[in-house]
Amino acid sequence: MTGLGRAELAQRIARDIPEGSYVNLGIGAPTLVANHLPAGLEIILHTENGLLGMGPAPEPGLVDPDLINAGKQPVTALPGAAYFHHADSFGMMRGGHLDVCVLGAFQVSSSGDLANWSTGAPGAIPAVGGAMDLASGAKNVWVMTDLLTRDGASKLVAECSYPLTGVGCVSRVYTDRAIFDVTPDGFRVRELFGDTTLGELERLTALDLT
Amino acid sequence: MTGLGRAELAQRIARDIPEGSYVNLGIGAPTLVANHLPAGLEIILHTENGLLGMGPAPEPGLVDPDLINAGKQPVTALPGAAYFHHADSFGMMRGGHLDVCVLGAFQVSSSGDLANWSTGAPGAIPAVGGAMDLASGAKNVWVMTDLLTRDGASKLVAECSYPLTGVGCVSRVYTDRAIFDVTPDGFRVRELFGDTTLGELERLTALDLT
Amino acid sequence: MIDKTVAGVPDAVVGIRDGSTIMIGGFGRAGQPVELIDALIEQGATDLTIVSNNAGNGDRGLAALLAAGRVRRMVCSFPRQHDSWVFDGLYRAGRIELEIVPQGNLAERIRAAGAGIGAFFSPTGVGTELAAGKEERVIDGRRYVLEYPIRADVALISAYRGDRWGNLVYRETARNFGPVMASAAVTTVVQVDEVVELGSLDPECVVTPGIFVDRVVAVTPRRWVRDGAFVGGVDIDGEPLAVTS
Amino acid sequence: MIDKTVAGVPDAVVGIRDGSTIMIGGFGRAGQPVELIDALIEQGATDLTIVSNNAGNGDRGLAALLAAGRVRRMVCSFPRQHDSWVFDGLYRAGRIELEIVPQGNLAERIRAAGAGIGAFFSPTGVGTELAAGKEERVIDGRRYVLEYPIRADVALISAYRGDRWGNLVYRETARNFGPVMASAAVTTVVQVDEVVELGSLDPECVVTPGIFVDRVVAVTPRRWVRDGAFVGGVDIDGEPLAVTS
Repeated sequence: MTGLGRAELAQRIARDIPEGSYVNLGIGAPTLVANHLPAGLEIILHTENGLLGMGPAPEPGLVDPDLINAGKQPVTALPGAAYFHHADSFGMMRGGHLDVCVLGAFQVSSSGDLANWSTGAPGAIPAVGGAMDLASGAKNVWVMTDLLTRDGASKLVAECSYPLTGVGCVSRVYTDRAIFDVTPDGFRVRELFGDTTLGELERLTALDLT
Repeated sequence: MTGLGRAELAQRIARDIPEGSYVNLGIGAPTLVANHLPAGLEIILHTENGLLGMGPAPEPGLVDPDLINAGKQPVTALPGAAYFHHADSFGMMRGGHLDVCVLGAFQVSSSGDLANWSTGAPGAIPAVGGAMDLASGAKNVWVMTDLLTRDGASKLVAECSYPLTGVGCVSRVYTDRAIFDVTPDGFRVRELFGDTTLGELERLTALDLT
Repeated sequence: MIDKTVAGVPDAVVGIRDGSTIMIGGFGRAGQPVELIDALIEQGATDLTIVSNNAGNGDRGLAALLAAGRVRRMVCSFPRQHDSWVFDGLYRAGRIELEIVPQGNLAERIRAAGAGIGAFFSPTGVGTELAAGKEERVIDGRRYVLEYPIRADVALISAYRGDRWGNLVYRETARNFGPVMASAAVTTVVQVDEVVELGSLDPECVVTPGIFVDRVVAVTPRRWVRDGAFVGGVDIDGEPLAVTS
Repeated sequence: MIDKTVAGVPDAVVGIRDGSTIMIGGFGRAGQPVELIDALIEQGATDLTIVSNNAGNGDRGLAALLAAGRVRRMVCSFPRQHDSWVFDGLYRAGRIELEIVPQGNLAERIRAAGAGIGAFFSPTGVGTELAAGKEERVIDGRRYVLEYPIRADVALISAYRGDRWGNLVYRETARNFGPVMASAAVTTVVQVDEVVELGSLDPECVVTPGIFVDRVVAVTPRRWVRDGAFVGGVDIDGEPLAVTS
């Protein structure tokens, strides 16, 4: 294994978020980023179910069933927090007020298309939640994902084969092997992790990278 | 002079508002209706600048510059009041949540068109405020007006010559001489005041009334 | 005197008809009006269309309504959860229709109904299968799809405190869909922990003005709050929290 | 540490450019950010488009900005008031452009900008000269016109209290356009009576979350409030009220 583990990747993403940013962390792996936000820096977390200024998980005895995140896990609210209803919350998102949103992905295309809500498998129960709103709303949509699926297929693709979440919405992809920016010329490698090489990435993704 | 004076007319309108109604009283004469709402009945007044549960004018020494009505006059807030912003306030109106809105008029047509915001006079400074929103939003739009202008012209007309505020929005017109319902067949006299007769109204308005 | 309070939950759901469209507040369990749903099951209305963010959790609340076979169609953003076995079973058996709406479009379409907006252009979902067949337009260089209001016959929501005029305040993220749903239904029914004296809710902090509310009923207060203060120690079913970690 | 507070009103209006579109909160005098407008006059930006419900009252605030010749165009619902002599004179002299927008459409168009809505169908104004030339559509048997968002470079608003994250609460009907304007501008500047400690505003009662706010400046508190309580006795200029009736 070369590259970064989940926690290291979360830490790497956290480092790229400037102080004062308003950030939404998607369900799943992106949630880990919260654990690595630099202490002493104020970064304000948004959860689309109606809270700005979300804090960490509560002490075990102090779980408040009224205070949850988008993944329906118990959270806390920091001093300076504000509650609002769903239309206001998604207005905030759709209106471009969030600086960064970190999402998981099944696939990201070289033009920034995102597929992360459905594998399109027959018989699967569709469920989109706020994924499409997040993808279309934040100023910067970052993806956090392993480069490869368990079967070794690249999640970076020329064109998504899974149903889309958003078109041309992703600006950066953080993977265990490298960070990629989405540019008009496709994926550009921003940073390599471990002993990963550009050539290796091109082989794994079957894409021309720059 | 036969018929009702301003205050009597306001009282007559107030009598037609059921308890529990949510009511917006337009700027000018309609404001007088508030003074005649039956004591002991709860009728909730809306002012489009952000308040439900508007109360009467304050004591002279207790004028609060932050607490005004749509006519920018000082008012009070009753127990049970709620403040909200302009988009919420007009959403309330546009969404059909107000039971009654009472407006003044330059003209009302027999199909319920309302003209009350502009005489279209050259050189006049246009100003519409919330008139068009009120006209299109409330469940019942009532007009309070003298039947005739100072020059003796009927304000009830076959077709408005002044610029419209709303199309087909008025359901009832309260005048000093009679109350009219707007029906698919035009104005129908609902109630005559003083010794006013139907024939007299037809002569004054030059309309076929039923 | 205006008094929107009703004595018990059966009174709160009186008159709900078969075939109704019913909005149910809540995000997962937070803010889900479980007592009102129980009363609705008891009341018996069936062939319902339910508009709610999720499609039930565990076996209580919305899940119980689904299990009772009362729901013909679900309109929601996220039916599939780890504890949505009731819905999952119905769906796989072909016994329920499903319309998936992106969460923000769901909230905004409900708001549009309440605010008298005829339709609006949303950027969410453009180019995806959830926008298939919808009118699309480019405005200022950005692609949008046209979305229509979602209205309901009845909204069942849960708030924290209410007064006899129907003014409401919520608690934390249990607010979620309550305020917009209250505005979008012909009849809005609210369960609260406490009916308070008229005038005791700060008019600056009322979240849902009473104009949107038709019936208010007090239910057993949430057990993790005492005298208005969070005390913790129990879960959403009132069961003691295992404090082991 | 996030600190959106600035030391004085000149700092609050730094960088506002000629030709900007500026939203100014307030309904008449209530909620009008007079101190910020005074600072803007001092700052010197000109050729402005102003979006505000009215077009100035008396000789202070927005009226003074107009009198200083800084405004090329007014977008408002109700310019003509008993004390709008400054605007009236400019308008009659052909020295200012005017776009009249029905008040609810104005509020909703500003909200649409803040909420990322591309356009919306409104029933307000249909069939009137203010809808002339606008796209019209019948939806469910009702006529609507298509209205587009109104955005601004800067919003100048007045709130009651704010914290260093920019969270705001307002006071009574002085709230009016503040919350929607805050959401619709690239840079939102707020004057408050008091900057309070982070965490001292009740998160259930925050009306404008700080995400919409860029700069907060404390100004002389309104003189009719002392320690948070209304005391009356003075008018909006701080002059003693004549208690004669």
